[in-house]
Amino acid sequence: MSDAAYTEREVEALLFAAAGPLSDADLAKRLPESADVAGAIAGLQARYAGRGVELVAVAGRWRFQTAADLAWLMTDEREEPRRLSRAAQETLAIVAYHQPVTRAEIEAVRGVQASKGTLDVLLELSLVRMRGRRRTPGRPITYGTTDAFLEHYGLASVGDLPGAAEMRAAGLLSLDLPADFAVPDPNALGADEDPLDEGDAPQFHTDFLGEET
Amino acid sequence: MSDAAYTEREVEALLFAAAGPLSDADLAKRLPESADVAGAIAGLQARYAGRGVELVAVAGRWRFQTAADLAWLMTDEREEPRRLSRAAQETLAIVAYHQPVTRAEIEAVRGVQASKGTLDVLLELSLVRMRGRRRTPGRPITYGTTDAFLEHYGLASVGDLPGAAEMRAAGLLSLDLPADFAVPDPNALGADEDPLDEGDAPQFHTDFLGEET
Amino acid sequence: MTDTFQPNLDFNAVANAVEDGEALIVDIDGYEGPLHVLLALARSQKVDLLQLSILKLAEQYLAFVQQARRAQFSLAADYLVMASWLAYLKSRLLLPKPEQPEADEAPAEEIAARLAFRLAKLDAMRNAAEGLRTRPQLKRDVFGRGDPEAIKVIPSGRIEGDLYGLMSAYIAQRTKEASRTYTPALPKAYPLEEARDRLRRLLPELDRWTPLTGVAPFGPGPGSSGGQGPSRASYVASTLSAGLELVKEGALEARQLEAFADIYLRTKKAPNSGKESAA
Repeated sequence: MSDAAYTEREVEALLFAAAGPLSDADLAKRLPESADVAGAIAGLQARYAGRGVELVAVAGRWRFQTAADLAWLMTDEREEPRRLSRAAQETLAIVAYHQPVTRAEIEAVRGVQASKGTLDVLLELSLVRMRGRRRTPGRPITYGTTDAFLEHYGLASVGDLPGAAEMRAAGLLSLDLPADFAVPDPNALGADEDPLDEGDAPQFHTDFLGEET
Repeated sequence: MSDAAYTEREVEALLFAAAGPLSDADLAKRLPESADVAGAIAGLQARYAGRGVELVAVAGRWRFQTAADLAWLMTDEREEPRRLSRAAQETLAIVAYHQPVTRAEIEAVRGVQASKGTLDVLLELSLVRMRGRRRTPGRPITYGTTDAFLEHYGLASVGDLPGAAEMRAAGLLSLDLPADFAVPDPNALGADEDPLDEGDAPQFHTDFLGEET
Repeated sequence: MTDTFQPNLDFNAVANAVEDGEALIVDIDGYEGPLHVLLALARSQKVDLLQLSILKLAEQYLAFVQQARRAQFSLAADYLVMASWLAYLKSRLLLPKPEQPEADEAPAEEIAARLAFRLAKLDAMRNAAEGLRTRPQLKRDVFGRGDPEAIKVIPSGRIEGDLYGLMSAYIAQRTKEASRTYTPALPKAYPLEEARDRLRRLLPELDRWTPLTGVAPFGPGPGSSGGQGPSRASYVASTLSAGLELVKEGALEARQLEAFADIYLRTKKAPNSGKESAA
């Protein structure tokens, strides 16, 4: 490869990887002294002319940018995965391990009042569903995880959630925990649970019936 | 401009602007239905071959990246790399080449108990993930590599791991050692476990029983 | 003993190795376990690992452990277990084969072959790790685009997070619960200095006998929520203490008609008028 072609490659890589536009001087500083930066820039400009990506000068410095006429393509370019808030993540974990669980029980484990929004978010994302009602005074609604939850976390069933031994193996459990520390088995179906009434939440009701069979 | 050339421009712009690698499906979703994504990718690969920036497949998706031989130029861009310990590197290689693999199997290959933290670090760095459970008594958790792993090492798929075919041919990737293989290994408990022996009651199993009460 | 193994009998292996500069420098910390040591020793034989001389290897390992024990008294137990096992294996390889092989024991050659195979596996993984390490790595050797300009972000249905994150979140809470401690908030006291200053400011107004409970500030008042600020009792107590100090200084008079009765305060008028009593 000729020196000029090699310099062109170098400039191309530098401009591509740089966090901001680079001036001729910036480029020259990083390249061997003999490198013909201006020539490389001219070569690149010709090469990229009319492509989807173009080499443009902004404020006397160079940068690659997508062609202006393709701007319409870029609107939904980056899919940002939805990040669960810390509270949501923690609540989800409790629902997963303690299901069926009532809101009051979630709060008891977390030690803070579960904001209404947290459970709502999880319900809306279809990670958590209403399962039924606890047979206790007040008949509070119990919550559990959904099939979407299992799918997302790659679990065949809630029984596959890692247990205490595996948490210990993963280094998550420290040794100074009380000896009777136990992770509940979400498989043990709550016997003190009633199905949801008609009108509690139709969409979840259907779900619930579907899974009972 | 021909349709094909226009699609190529669009794909070029999309890949350039994307924060992460894009799959054929990602690209197709953003382009008109008739667009020939595969053709455009092939065209771009040819166009960028040998340039300072190259189009490569990682984890089944496409991304532009600077040419590997120009690494020396990029001193300013380089992040302080998080150095993996030797043990972590070895563990990562075992997970990569043997996946899905259980913790006990990793320990069997290494001949030492996976120290707390080794697998942790890999999980935390999202290089390794929990994949599922082995269908053996105790249903131990299996580990595998993530897309982030493939992206980091610039691999199109786990099938592209260097030397995997040769190792497999030599039998070096089989996990089952002969049933009566008996190197004593006080550290690696269960290293010689016979996966089909129903009589074993591994620790996880016991654990779950304990928790059901 | 089969002839296959005879040529490999080499009790001088270690001595030779030392002469060849191949002997391992004893460094227990550098080896994670016996297998790693064995592999390092086996590599020094520079043969296909599957054709390895287990006898030679056993010799070298025993020498290694011997040397290591001298350097580091508390040599890990598993190194010693491996050493004794290798010694046993070596003796079985050297002894003539019994006519009637014991049923529950595999032939020594087979075990040796398996050990060699196992080392080959570990070696393959070591090489693989090295292979991975030398690959062009993102952000070390190859770089993606450095400056993704702000592109309109549309949240996708995809949710971030993996099982490990879920487990960590769960454990973080449960451990918090396990070690939850009760720390009652210390009641706030009305500082004595403040009470004294306030009382001094009030002196001109206290020309008549005024009940202490009327003099002490009410602060946020009884039943005020949140436990903010000192309690009423603290206000009264501090005011009383400050009052007594002022009495001692001769700036104030105090009187109490009987035990548990209200205490009254009054600015001392004449230097000669005595104080009735101090509580």
